[in-house]
Amino acid sequence: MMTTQILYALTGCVIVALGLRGALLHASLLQRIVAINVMGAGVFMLLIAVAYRGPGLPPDPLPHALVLTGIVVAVSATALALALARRLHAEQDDD
Amino acid sequence: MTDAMIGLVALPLAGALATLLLPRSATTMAIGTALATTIAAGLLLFGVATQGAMHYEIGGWSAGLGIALRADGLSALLLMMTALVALAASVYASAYFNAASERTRFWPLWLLLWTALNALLLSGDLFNLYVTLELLGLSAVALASLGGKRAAVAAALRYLLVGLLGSMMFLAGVSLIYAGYGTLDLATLTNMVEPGPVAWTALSLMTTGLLLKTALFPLHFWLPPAHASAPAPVSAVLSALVVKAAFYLVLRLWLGVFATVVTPVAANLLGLLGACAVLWGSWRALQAERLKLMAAYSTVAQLGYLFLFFPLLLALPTGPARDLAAGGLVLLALTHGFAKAGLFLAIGVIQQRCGHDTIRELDGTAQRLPATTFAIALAGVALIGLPPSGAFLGKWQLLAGAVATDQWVWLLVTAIGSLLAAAYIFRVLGHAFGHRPYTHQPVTVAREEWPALLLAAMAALGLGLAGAPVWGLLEIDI
Amino acid sequence: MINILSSILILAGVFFYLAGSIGLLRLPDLYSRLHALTKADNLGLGLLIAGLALHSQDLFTVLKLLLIWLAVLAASATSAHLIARQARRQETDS
Amino acid sequence: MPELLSITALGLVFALLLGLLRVLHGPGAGDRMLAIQLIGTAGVGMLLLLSVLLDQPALIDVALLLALLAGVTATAFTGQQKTDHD
Amino acid sequence: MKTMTLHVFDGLLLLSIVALAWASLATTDVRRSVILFMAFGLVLAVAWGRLLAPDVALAEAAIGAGLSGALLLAAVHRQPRPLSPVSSNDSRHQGPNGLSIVVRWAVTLLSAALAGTLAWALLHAFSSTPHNMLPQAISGNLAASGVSNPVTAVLLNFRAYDTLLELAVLLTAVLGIFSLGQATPGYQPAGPVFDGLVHWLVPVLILMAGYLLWVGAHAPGGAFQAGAALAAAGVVLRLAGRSRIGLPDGSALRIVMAAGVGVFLLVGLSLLLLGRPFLGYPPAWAGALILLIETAAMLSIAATLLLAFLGGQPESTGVKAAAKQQREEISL
Repeated sequence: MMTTQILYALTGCVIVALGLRGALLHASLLQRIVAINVMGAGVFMLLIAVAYRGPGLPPDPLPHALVLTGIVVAVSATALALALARRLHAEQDDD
Repeated sequence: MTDAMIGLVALPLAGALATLLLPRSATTMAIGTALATTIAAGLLLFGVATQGAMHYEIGGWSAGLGIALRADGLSALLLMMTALVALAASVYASAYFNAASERTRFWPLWLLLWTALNALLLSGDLFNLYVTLELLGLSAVALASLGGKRAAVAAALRYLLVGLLGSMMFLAGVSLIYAGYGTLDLATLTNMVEPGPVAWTALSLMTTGLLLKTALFPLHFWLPPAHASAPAPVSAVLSALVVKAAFYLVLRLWLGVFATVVTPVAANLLGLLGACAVLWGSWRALQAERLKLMAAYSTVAQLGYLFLFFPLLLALPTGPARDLAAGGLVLLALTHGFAKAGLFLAIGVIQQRCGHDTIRELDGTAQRLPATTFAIALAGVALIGLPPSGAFLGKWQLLAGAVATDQWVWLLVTAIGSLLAAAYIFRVLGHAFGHRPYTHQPVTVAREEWPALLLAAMAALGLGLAGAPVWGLLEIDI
Repeated sequence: MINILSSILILAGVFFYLAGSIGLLRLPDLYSRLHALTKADNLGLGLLIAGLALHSQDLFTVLKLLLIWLAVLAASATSAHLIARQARRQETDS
Repeated sequence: MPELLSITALGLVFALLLGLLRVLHGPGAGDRMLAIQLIGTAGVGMLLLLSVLLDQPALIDVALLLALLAGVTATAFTGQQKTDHD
Repeated sequence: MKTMTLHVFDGLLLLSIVALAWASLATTDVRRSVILFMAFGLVLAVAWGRLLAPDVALAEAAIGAGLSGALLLAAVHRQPRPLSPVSSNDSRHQGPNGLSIVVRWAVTLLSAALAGTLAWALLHAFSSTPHNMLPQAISGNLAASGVSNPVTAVLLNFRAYDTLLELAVLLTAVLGIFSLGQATPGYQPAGPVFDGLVHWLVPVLILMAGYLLWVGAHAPGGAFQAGAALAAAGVVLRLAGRSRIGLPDGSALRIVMAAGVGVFLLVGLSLLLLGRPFLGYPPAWAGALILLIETAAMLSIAATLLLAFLGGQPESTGVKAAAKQQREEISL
């Protein structure tokens, strides 16, 4: 039975959609950044669900490694985006 | 010769670290790195030309378990263009940034961008492509924001968010591929992929992500402000190379890995978007008040031409006619790369020497900056697609393909787009040659003006007169 | 014997968790919720950890479990203090 | 024993969901932080249970890291940033 | 019984995950959104543990729930009014987010269609997967990789090139942040209660980092989780209002930033000179080389994440002196 895998994979799809919707609709920069992170988490959930092969069986390590890389890349991008937002904010204040 | 592939990634990366650690001699080291990387690109091109496509298994692990680098005619040509454009822009940048603090910030990011471009063009692994896309996106954004002005920061932030959205789409597609096929290696996938929900959905997701990054109409909205507000050498590389890297991936996926999956309807859709991009981009370029904005909209249009080839290539049967069209596409992409980089560098010179880049107030520029004006004219020849530029040959193949496959509408689009391009280029030249009593002596500043001139000449003359080898190189692959 | 003891501890732990979360939902104001929760969930986790520690044969694991409990205790004490302080500050502000 | 542990895990998820209601409901930031704290301790508890249930001793390390970072996040909520003029 | 209960557990866990994701994006209050996002990361860490991915759970606990949250919260604190590129006037006429209802529905439908298509394709992929040979290849080559944790083997040996480029991504981000300006001003000194926490939390986090780095070779853990734990120690010091948070100054800082990519590249290229493939460790040295690379990577990652939290280039004494000198020149 791979109910677990399917359950988590489908939830991943839902989270991707929620993140995408938020990223497209939100006016606030900070929330757009959060939304993109949520979307990333959904994709990571897909990957980890793909790696899962049932209770008691060792999971496929490759997607785990990919997600680890993805998490670090995502936090780098978030940090840069926040720095840009802060600078933009400071420039607005100067106007 | 395969070591040249490692060199193309390792040299700029090492250069980035060196310029970070030794900021005092950063410019010297950066130029040295640029030269060395260009030599590596030349060696790779020579190797591919003489020995055919090559690949390199990193760490000695077979592709699939590990990551393989691959180079064929297409990637070697694009790597060479990247090297020449980046070298010219590096020389220009060494004169462009006045303050030492600006230079120390610029060089490491610049070389990281170059690393990303080379790594992307060489990568043979889907997830590795995602990492290179992110490296490319972040370094491009960081460079685009270097101006520090509000407009530049706002445009860079939007560029970043759009790019991230694109990367996430791409990654979702990659996950799906791994779920369905259990591998990320492009060469292995090429033999496994078959039409079906997995391949269709994955290709749509990855393509959408890449179209966002390559700014195909109507996903182009972020490009003009980002490219128009970045420092000139950065704009040159963004417009000439960075968007083209994403285009290269679309090409690879559609005509290579997923060739058996792509349907004519999908290809026509890409062609249609391309046509809209040509018309809309050219029209907006004609209306632009600033030179840089004009050049940015022109990029939107020129990328549109590249997508016009998709329905043709899919309709043409495998054979010499299709090879000719594919060569035309590559030649058009190369020409645009050189021409647009040259144009942006020339605009940078004007901006710095005249203090502005408003098209209406350019009168007298031709007297004051003759070499730069000449560079703009040459780049314009290539952007319009006049002979003897490489774009002329490329568009000729586009037209030939359209006639051969009875797809006349693309012919009309190309004609209108070229007329509009002629209009926006001559509008600029008309102002530049406009007479105005000018007291200043004509100036030529070698380090600032030569890079633009050489790039534009490469586009307008070099690729047109020596375009034949392009087809020779691509044949190895097809 | 140990099994039964650990089962009782674990079940008691969950009971406190649930009691704390119900308190968090039902109690009327921030301060009472604060007091109810910090007591309940610290106790819940403590009992749970005690139950699991009885099972473990490995001393290192037991030490880690203990460290987890201490960390949560300290974090919740600190955050309770900070939350209360901030709430007080906001009250005086308004 | 596995039955007991899995039922216990269920109990913790319930606690988490109740905490979630408080997070959604608020009303103040303090309430939300408090609820997050509950979610954090419930998460730590679940990880410990799962580590035995799924025979994954490494999940204890995850729980430890989560517990240590609970202190960081609690302080991040309330940290008083200096203004640019200080 | 056990599987049944676990299915219910999965269902409720996923329900809370979706609810948190939805809630954090449904609100227009930025601060609430960030707090909910942190809770989302926290529950995700449990989900990763449930799916037998403890390596990812560690990273999620440290980065997803911890550092990203701290980063975002710091940004919220800095923000007295909505951080929006759109001026607030033109949004008044249109809906809460400045978009018409039609657009909102269109986007919602688009996202739902995306989720549906993705789910449809995934179900196909699950039902028709030809047997995936890669896990066997990984476990078959594990002995030659120098480590026994398969995830570390993939990250630092089989796909080491990805990790090299990933470190370059981190470096790029922090260089980009530097070019945008100086670090934020920092925090007020902590009160006695918080100070007490700092006293023992910081050393424990540093110990934890060392433990994770060491254990990564044969159990879940590794440079990224360790680096994040180390960075968290610095974040705590920063939040407590300390001026010294363990970051070096000037050129030493640049060396630490570059160390991860630098050592990695140096090892890869030295192997090339020794006649081996790029990044092809000889099996006998692989364990030691991986530990060397991971140590450098951990330091770089910790420094980078901490610098990201500072939000700019820290004012080193040299910079301060230069700035002061500049001011004096201007005033003259």
